Amino acid sequence: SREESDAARASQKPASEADAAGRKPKKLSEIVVGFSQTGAESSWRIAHSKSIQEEAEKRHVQLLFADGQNVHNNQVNAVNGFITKGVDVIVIAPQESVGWKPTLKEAKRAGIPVVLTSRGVDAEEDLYETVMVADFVWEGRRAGEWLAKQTNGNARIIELVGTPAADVAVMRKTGFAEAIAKHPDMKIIASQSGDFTRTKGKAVMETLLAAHKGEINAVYAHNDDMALGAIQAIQAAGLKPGQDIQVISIDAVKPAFEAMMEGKLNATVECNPLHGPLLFDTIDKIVRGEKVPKRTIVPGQIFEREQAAAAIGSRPY
Amino acid sequence: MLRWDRRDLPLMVTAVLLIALYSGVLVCYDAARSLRFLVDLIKGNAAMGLCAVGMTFVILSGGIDLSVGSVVALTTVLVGTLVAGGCHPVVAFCVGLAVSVAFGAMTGHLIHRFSLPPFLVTLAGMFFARGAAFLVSMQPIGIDHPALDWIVDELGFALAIPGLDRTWVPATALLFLIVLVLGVILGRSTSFGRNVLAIGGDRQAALLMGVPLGATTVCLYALCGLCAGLGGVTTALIDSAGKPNIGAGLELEAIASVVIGGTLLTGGAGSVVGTVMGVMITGIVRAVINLDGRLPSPWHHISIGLLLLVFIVMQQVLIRSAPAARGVEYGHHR
Amino acid sequence: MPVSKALLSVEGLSKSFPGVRALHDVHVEARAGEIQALMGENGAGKSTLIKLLTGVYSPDAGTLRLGGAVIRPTSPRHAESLGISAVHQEISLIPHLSIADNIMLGRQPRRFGLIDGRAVRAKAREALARLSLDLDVSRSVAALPTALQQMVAIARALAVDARILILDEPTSSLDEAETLRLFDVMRGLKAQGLAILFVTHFLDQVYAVSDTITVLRNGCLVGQYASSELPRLELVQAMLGVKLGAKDRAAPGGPAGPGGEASAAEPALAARGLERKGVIGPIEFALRPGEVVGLAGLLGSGRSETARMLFGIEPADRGELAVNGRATEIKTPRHAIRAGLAYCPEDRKVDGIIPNLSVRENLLLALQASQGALRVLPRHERERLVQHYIKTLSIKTPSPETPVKLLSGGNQQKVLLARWMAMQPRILLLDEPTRGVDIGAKLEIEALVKSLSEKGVATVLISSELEEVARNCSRVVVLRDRKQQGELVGESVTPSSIIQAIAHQKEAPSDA
Amino acid sequence: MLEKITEAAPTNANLTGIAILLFTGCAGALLLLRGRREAWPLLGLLALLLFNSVLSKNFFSIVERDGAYYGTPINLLNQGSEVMLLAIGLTLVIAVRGIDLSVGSVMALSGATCVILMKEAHCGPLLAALLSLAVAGGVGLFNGALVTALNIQPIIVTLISMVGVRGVAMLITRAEPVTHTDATFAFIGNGHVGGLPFSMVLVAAVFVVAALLCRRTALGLFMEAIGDNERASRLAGVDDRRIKLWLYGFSGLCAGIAGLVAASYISTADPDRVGRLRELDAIFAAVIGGTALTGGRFYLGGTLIGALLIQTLSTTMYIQHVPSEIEPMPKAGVMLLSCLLVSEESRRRLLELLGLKRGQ
Ligand SMILES: Nc1ncnc2c1ncn2[C@@H]1O[C@H](COP(=O)(O)OP(=O)(O)OP(=O)(O)O)[C@@H](O)[C@H]1O
Ligand SMILES: Nc1ncnc2c1ncn2[C@@H]1O[C@H](COP(=O)(O)OP(=O)(O)OP(=O)(O)O)[C@@H](O)[C@H]1O
Ligand SMILES: [Mg+2]
Ligand SMILES: [Mg+2]
Repeated sequence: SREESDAARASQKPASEADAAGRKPKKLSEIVVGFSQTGAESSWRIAHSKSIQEEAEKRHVQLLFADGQNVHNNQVNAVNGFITKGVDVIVIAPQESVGWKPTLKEAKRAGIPVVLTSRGVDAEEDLYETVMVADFVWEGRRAGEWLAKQTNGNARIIELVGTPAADVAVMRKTGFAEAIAKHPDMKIIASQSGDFTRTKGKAVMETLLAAHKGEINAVYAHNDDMALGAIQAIQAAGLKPGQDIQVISIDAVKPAFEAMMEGKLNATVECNPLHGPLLFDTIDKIVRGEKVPKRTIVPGQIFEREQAAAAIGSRPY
Repeated sequence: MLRWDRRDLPLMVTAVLLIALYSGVLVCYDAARSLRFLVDLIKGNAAMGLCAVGMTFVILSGGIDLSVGSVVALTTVLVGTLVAGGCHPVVAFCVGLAVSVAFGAMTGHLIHRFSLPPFLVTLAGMFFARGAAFLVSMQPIGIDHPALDWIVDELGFALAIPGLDRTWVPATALLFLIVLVLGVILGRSTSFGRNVLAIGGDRQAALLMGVPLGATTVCLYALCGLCAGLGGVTTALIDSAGKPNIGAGLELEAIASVVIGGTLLTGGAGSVVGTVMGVMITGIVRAVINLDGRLPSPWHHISIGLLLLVFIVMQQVLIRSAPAARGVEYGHHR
Repeated sequence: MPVSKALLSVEGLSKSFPGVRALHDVHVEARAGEIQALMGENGAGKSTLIKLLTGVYSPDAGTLRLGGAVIRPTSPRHAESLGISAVHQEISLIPHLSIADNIMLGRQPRRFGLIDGRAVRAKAREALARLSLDLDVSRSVAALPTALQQMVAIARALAVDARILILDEPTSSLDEAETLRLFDVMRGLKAQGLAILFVTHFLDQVYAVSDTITVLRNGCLVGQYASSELPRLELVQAMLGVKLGAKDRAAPGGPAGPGGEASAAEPALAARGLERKGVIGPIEFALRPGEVVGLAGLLGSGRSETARMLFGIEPADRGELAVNGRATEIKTPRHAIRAGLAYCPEDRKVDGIIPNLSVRENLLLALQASQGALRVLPRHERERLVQHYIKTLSIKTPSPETPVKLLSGGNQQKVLLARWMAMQPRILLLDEPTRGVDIGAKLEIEALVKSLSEKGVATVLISSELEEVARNCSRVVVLRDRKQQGELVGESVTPSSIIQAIAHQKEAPSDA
Repeated sequence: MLEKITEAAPTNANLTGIAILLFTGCAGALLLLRGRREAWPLLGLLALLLFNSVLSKNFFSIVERDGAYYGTPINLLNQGSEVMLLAIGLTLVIAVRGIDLSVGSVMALSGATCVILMKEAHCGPLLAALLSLAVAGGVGLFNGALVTALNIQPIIVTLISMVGVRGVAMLITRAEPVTHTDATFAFIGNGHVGGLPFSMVLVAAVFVVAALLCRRTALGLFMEAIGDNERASRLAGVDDRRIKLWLYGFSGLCAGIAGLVAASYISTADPDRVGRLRELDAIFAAVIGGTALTGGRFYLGGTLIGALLIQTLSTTMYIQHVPSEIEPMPKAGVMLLSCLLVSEESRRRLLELLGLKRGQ
C-alpha cells in the first residue's frame, strides 16, 4: 500500500517523475539541488559549504541550502523536506554515517538521486548514486607514519580526539593506531576529546601538560583547530611547540599553514573540502543519465613545515 | 460542554497564531501545499514531540527534566545493541522502555525523597544517561532486522484527501499521535492530571488538600522517562540505528515547545494541547527555513530566533489586549 | 466537665520548633455532636495543634485517639482517610484550577476510569449549595475575592464524609451573612453527630455556636470549659493570662467617639468619578486629614477593588484623583507610595508577606523601597524601628531574623501592619487589617489607627466586622455591585444603620 | 578535622597541596560553624581536591616562571573563570526568579564583535573590548525588556536569543573562526597579574562589584523579595521591573566579559562553538552554591565555589584519563553527591540513618 501511495504521488508531481530505467535527461541549469549540510562547526566545514555554493552559482544551478546545526535529526528533516518539495538531486553531507537508511529509501522511492559528500553512510550501495569522501583512516595512518618517521619511532603522544563517537574521529583514531602499532616505542600517554574546538584543545592540553610534566614529546590532533589550541597551551607552559613537542594534525586549513610558517606546527594532513567542482561534474552526469562511479576519493596529501610558505598562497581556505 | 474561560485564552491565541503561521507558509511556499508536508512535520518532530508531552507534565508540576535527550540516546543504543545481539526488535523496544521508565522513576524518587531541586537531579541524570549510553556502545550501531524494516516500511496507513495528494503516514507519526491523545486525556480527565496541576499550582496547598506528593512525583518523572523512551524508539525507527551521541539539546527544544505552547515554567497552568501547538510552531519555523533554502548558515539561526520572537511577542500582545484579559487576578500567583 | 466518651482525645501533645515551644503537654477532648471553640492569642499554638491533628506535622510527644483507637496521622491525606477534615488558616486552594476541581480534588467521581466533569461540577455545586452559594464552578479560584475563596475552602472540607471537622479561622474574612450561614451548616453537622473544632478571634461568634471552649496560652492548655459557664471576661482573662481591671479591654462599650472629626482642611485624598471599566464603578469621595472612613458593603461589593484602584494596583482608567489638593496620577503602587499612600492588603499570603525573608526584612521592605536602594537605613535605625514595632504590636517571634512564614497567621498580619506604619504614610488604606488578629492586638491596632488619625493621617478602613467599622469610622461609604451607593456620616454610623444601609439597597435579595 | 586532612594528603605532596587543602578545609569548617550554606559546596570541593591529591602526584604542583605561576590549580582558576563570570550574572537573574539561557551565545557574540572590530575596523583593543561589552549588555537589556515589558517567560525569551544571538555572532564573523593576535587582547585570557591569571582578577572585580551592589545597598533585599514574592514586593513599592531589567543587562555584561576571556584565551573568535552548553554549567554552579531556581535567597560566594567545583570536576576527568565517552558518568555521580550534600533533607536523613535522629 505504501508503494501505491508513493506512486500516486509521483504521478501527480511531474517534477520528479520516476522511471526506473533512466531519468529524463536534463541540463544542469534547469535543476534544483537540495543540499543538507552538517552545520558550520569548523573552518573546514565552512570551506566545504562555500565551495559547493559558489560552484552552484557558477553553473546556474538552483541550490537549496539547509544547515543542520550539527543535529542529525535536523538533517533528516531537511532531506525529507527536499523530497516533499520534489528537488531533482539531493546532496547530503551527513553528520554521521549511521542512521540514514530509511531516509535514503524514501528518496529512492521518490526517485530522487542522492549524492553524498564529505562522509559516507552506512547503508546499501543502491540507496545512493555516489559518495565523495576523503579517506579518514588514511589520514590518521599518514599522520601516524609521519610521526613515527619524525621521531624515529620513539614518541610519547597526547592524542586530541574529536567529538566522541563522531566517525571521523573514530576513523582518524583507528588509522593512527594502526600506524603506530608497528613501533613499540610509540605510546599514547593520554587520549582525550577536544571536541574539535580550539578552546577545549587548549584546555585539555594545558591540564595534561601540567599532569605529565616532561613526559610528552608529541601531539596528534584530529583537526587543526585543536592543534592550534594545543600549541598555545604548549607555549604557555614554557615549551616550544614544533621543537620540544612535535605537533601534527589533520585538515590543512589556512591557520595551520600560518602556524607551520611560524614553526609551531610540524605537519598537517590535508583533507580537502573543495568538493564543489567535482560534485557538480558528477551531478551533471547523473542528470544526463550517465553512469558515475559509486565512490570517489577526494585525494589529500601531507604538508610539512618546509612546504608551508610555498603552499599557503594557493590555499583557498 | 465547552465553556469560555479566561484560562483558555493563551491556548486560543496560540491556536489562532499557529493557524495564521501555517496559512502564511501555505501562501508563500507551494511545496508546503501538500499533505506530505504536514506528515513530514509530524514525523520529523515525533521524537521531540514525544519528549515534550512528558515534559509538559513535569513542567506543569513545577519541575523540569533535562535528562530526556540523553535518555533518548540510551534507549536507541539499548535497542541497537539488543537487536545486534539477536533480540527481536519488539523485545528490544520493551527493554528500552523499561529502562527509561525505571530511570525516570529513580529520578523522581531522588527528587521527592531528598527534596532535591529537579534541575540538579535531572542534570546529573542527563550526564549519567549519556555516559551509560556510551557504555552500552561507544559507536553508533545500525539496526538491521526484517521486523524493523517492516515496521518502518509497512506499518502505517495511506492518507488521502480528495483534491490533495495521497501520502503515507508511518508508524512513528502514528505513535506520536496516539501518545498525544493519551497525553491529552491524562492531563484533562484523570486525577493524576489534576494532582500534577495542583502540585505545580501550590505545593503546600496541594499537600494540605491531600494530594499524594510522593507517588505523583515519582509517576511524573517515570512518565517523562517513558515518553523519552518512546522518543528513543521513534528515533531508532527513523534512523534504523542506535546512537549514543544523539539527542543533545533535545531537552531545551522540548522545553521551548512546552513553554511556547503556553505552559508556565513555574508550573500550575498549561496543557498538552498547547505543547503540541508549540511543537508544530517550532517545527514549521525550521521547515520554512529549509523550504526557502536561500539562507546562509548564520541566517538559519537568526531567522529561527526572529520568527519565534515575533510569534511570542504577538502571542503576548494578543493575550494582553484581549477583552477577556481585563479585570483582576485575585489571589494566588504561584 | 461532663464525663462522656470523647470522639477525639489529645493526650500530652507537645511540639517544638527551633527556638519556639509551640505546644506543651496539651490535653484536649472533643465529643461527637459538639462544637468546640479553640481560643488563644496569636501564636498560642492553635494552628499547630490543628496541623498535628491533620498530619502536617508529627508530634514530639503525646498520643491522639480517635474513638478510643490510637491514631498517627502521617499526612493530610491520611488524616482525611481517618475522617478528619480541615480548613486551614491560610487559604489553601490551587489558584489555576477551577472551583469545582478545587472542591473535588482527590475525590473526583469517575466514569470509565476518567473524571466525569459533569458530575464533578454537580457535586461541587451541591457542596456550595450547603453554604447557600451559587457560583460558576468552572471559573478558576484565582479570580475570586478572598471571602469567596474561604467559602470554597470550607465547602471542600464539608464535602468529605468526616467525623471531625476542623475550621481554623474560617470567618476571618467573611461578613455577617456568610458567617451566619456557616453557623447554620455547622449546627446541622453537629446534629449529624460530627465533632467540630473551631478557631476564631471573635468572641461573639464563640458564644453564638460553640458548646465548649478550649483555651490555649503560650502553647499550654489553660482549660476546657462549657461555653455557658464561662463569661466573656473570664475567657479573655484566660486567654491573656492577666486579671483585667475596670478598664475592660475586651468589651469596648458601644460606639466610642470616632476618630478626629472631619476638619475643614483640604482633603487628603479626593476621588472624582474614579473608575476602572468593568471592574469598579465611579467612586466619588473626599478623605480629609485625620478622618477614618469606612468602606462597607456585601461580600464582593467592590471594597477591596476600590482600595486596589486607589493604590494603583489595578489603576483607574477614568476620573481624577487629587492628593492634598494636587491632581495626582496613580498608575502603579510606587506612584501611590510616593504620594503618601500605604495599603495593607487583604490577602497576606499572596499580596503581603515575603515568606522566606525575615521579620526584620519584611518589616522594613516598604520603607527601604521608598528610600531607594542606595540610601540604606543605618543599622541602629533599623534596629530601633524593628524593636519598636515588635513591641508596640506585640509581635510574637523568636527573633527578628526568623523567616516570617514561620510566624503564626496573626503575627504575620501584625508584621504587615508594621511595615506600613513604619512608612508614616499620610493616607492609610487598610483592607481587613485585623484579619486573624487576637482581641488584645486588635484593640492595639485600633488605638494605633486612632493615634495616627490624631496626627492627621487619613485612613480608609475596610472590615467585614461591622462593629469595628462603627467603632472607628466617622463616615462610611456604602458600596454595592461594585458601585458607590451612599454615605453614612457621624451619629448614623452604627452597626445596625450600616446593615440597614446595605440591606436597604438590597431590596430584592440576590441570594436564594 | 584538620589532622585528618594532613593525614589524607600524600606524604610526597608538596607544600602547596597541603596549603590549599588546609585552606579549603578551614574555610569549610568555619562556614559550617557559622551555619552558612556555602559550607556544603566547599566541602564537596574539598573532597574532590583530596581525591585528586591522592590519585595524581602532580596535581598541586605550581611552578614559577617569569613572575607568573603555572600548574594545575592555576589552570583550574583560569579555565574556570568563564563559568564563574557567567554564573555570577546568572545567580542574580535567578534570584529574581528569572533565567538566562543566552549567556553562552552572548559569549560568542562579544568575542566575535571584539575580534572583528580589532581586525577589520582597526579599533584599539580597549575600545573594541568596551564596545563589545556594550553589545553584550545590550543583548541582556533586550532580554530584560522582553521579560519585564511584555511579561514573556524568561526561559523562552532567552532561549530565543540563545539561538538568534549565536546567528548574529556567526554573521559578523562570516561563520568562520577568526584569529587575531594582539598582545593586549591576548592578555585578557592569558595574562598574569601578581602571578595570578588576569581572568581571575576580572572574576574578582565582577564578584566584588556584584557583592557590593547587593549587600552594601538594599538591592539584594529587593532582589530576594522579588524572587520570593513578586506581587507582594511590587505592592511594597519595590520597582521590580527596573531591577529585573538591569539584572538581565548585568548578566549580559558578565557573559560579555566571559566571551572576551574565551576569545582571548585562544586568540580566536569562534562563533559556533564558544560557550555552547556553558549556560547549563553556570546554572549548575549557581544552584549547587545554594541559590534556588525558584528565586529568593542567593549566595554569590556559593556560586563561585560551585563554578570551581564544576571546573575541578572536568579537570579531574582529563587528568584521570577518563575516556571522553564515559566522562559524563562520574560527573553525574559527583553532581548527585554534591547536591545530596547541599540538600538539608538528605543530610537529615543521613543523620537519621546514623542514629542521630533530631528535631521534627
Ligand atoms: N513551621 C514552624 N516553624 C517554626 N515555628 C513555627 C512554625 N509554625 C508555627 N511556629 C510557631 O509556633 C507558635 C504557634 O503558632 P500557631 O500558628 O500555632 O499559632 P496560632 O495560635 O495559630 O496563632 P494565630 O492566631 O496568630 O493564627 C508561633 O510562635 C509560631 O511562630
Ligand atoms: N458571587 C460571586 N461570584 C463570583 N465572583 C464574585 C462574586 N461576588 C464578587 N465577585 C468578584 O468580586 C469582585 C469584587 O470583590 P472585592 O474583593 O472587591 O469585594 P469586597 O467587598 O472587598 O469583598 P471581600 O471583603 O470579600 O473581599 C468582583 O470583581 C467580582 O469579580
Ligand atoms: Mg493560627
Ligand atoms: Mg475585600
